[in-house]
Amino acid sequence: MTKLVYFAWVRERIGKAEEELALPAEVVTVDDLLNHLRGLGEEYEAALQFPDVIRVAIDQEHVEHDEPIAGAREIGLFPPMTGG
Amino acid sequence: MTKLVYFAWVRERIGKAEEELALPAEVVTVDDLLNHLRGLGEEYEAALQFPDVIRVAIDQEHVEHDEPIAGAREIGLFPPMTGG
Amino acid sequence: MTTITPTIRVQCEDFDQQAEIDRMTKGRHDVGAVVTFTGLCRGESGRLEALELEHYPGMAEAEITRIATLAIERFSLLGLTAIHRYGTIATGENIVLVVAASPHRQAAFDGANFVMDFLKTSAPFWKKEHGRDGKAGDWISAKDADDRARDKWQG
Amino acid sequence: MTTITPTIRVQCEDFDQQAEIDRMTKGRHDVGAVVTFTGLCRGESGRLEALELEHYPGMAEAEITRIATLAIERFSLLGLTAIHRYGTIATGENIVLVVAASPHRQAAFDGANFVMDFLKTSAPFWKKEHGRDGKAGDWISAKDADDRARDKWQG
Repeated sequence: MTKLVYFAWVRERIGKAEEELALPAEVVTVDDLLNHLRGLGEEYEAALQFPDVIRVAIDQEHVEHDEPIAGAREIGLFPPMTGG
Repeated sequence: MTKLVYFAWVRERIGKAEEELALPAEVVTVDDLLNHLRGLGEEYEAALQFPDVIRVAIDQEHVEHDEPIAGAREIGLFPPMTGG
Repeated sequence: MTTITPTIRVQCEDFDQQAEIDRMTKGRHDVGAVVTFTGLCRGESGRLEALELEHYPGMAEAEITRIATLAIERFSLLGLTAIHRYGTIATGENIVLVVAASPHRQAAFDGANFVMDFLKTSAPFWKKEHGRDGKAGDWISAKDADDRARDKWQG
Repeated sequence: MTTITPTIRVQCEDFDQQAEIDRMTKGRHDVGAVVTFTGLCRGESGRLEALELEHYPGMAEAEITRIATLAIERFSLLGLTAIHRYGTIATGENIVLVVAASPHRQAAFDGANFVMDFLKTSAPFWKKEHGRDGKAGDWISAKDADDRARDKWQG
């Protein structure tokens, strides 16, 4: 099981702040994960329809979309940051 | 009579903070004034021996050494500033 | 190798700039310059009532610490404090504080400026507008200008 | 045309950064960024006891006001405060404060930085060192680096 956490409008559109998912073996990279999630229902499709804008952190560190997710304990998905 | 005011090591070397002087008619510019003062005694010579480094203000505004001094109420002579 | 540890806080409550400056400078004689940056919630000409600030707990602290440590090393700072608030912040209230101390002025300016530019683009915080009309508005979009401000520190 | 008047003080007593920030921001909702610069008296590795700061009364205020007004116009600032102390200032104590407020962060950084660069080279203040050995030392020499820092704002 992998813990997924969502923030801002990604969280609002998916309708939950976090969940634990069993990911199939063919989900190797962040890109694979985003594609897999979009197949889980229209709320995921609404949140992730433009995957290029989604920012991703593995175990609380920023990663690119071609990063492998093997071994990740927690994966965060969120929009570009607007703090400061 | 023209009021002259001195600061920092210019003041220390001349030995006074200010004085009123009657300036001869041939003292037209700041350069003329510095040359004139250097003739007034060795303390003035010690203060003004390198006239290029002396900064000058007429009526509390910075001026260049070729500025005419006619009409000046107060002329300040001092080293380069080191505030801040 | 730096031995300066940044002070990082992510908190709901407001901060006190004076207390943070004093904490960085009291009892020492090597600090010649302290620069503070305070970011506040603007009212956008009366349109906004507040901003709601969401953050990624844990990662927010870690990411600001990473940025602050880069700044300390790059500008040889003597101290660096960064505090970012979350929750509902009314217009006119403080959002973020950065304090940088150095022997000389340009490093203190650059250190605080660098931290703000990176914090804007990589610290996991998101702002949602709350209007004067009582409605929750949109999430604020990231600005290209913020990416460009960050990129000026490259190379 | 600017309608913002800078707050300028040349004084013996210390200042309070928080009070100056609050004075500039309280009750208004258009300020998004406040940058403060505080210059302190460094001990120069234990060699110094204090600095004696001499100034040209009247001209000091006038010159800082001129610089501050340039900064307000150039960077469209919402507020600018500059306070410069004179007299004997022990190591670790404050010498100068600049506070700049703006809607956006870069203008606040640039405004405070600009004022400091010009204040260093054109405000009529002079520093004399007082050593730990009890002797009055030399007047500090002006630095070429300060002229170069000022010249970066040209053009």
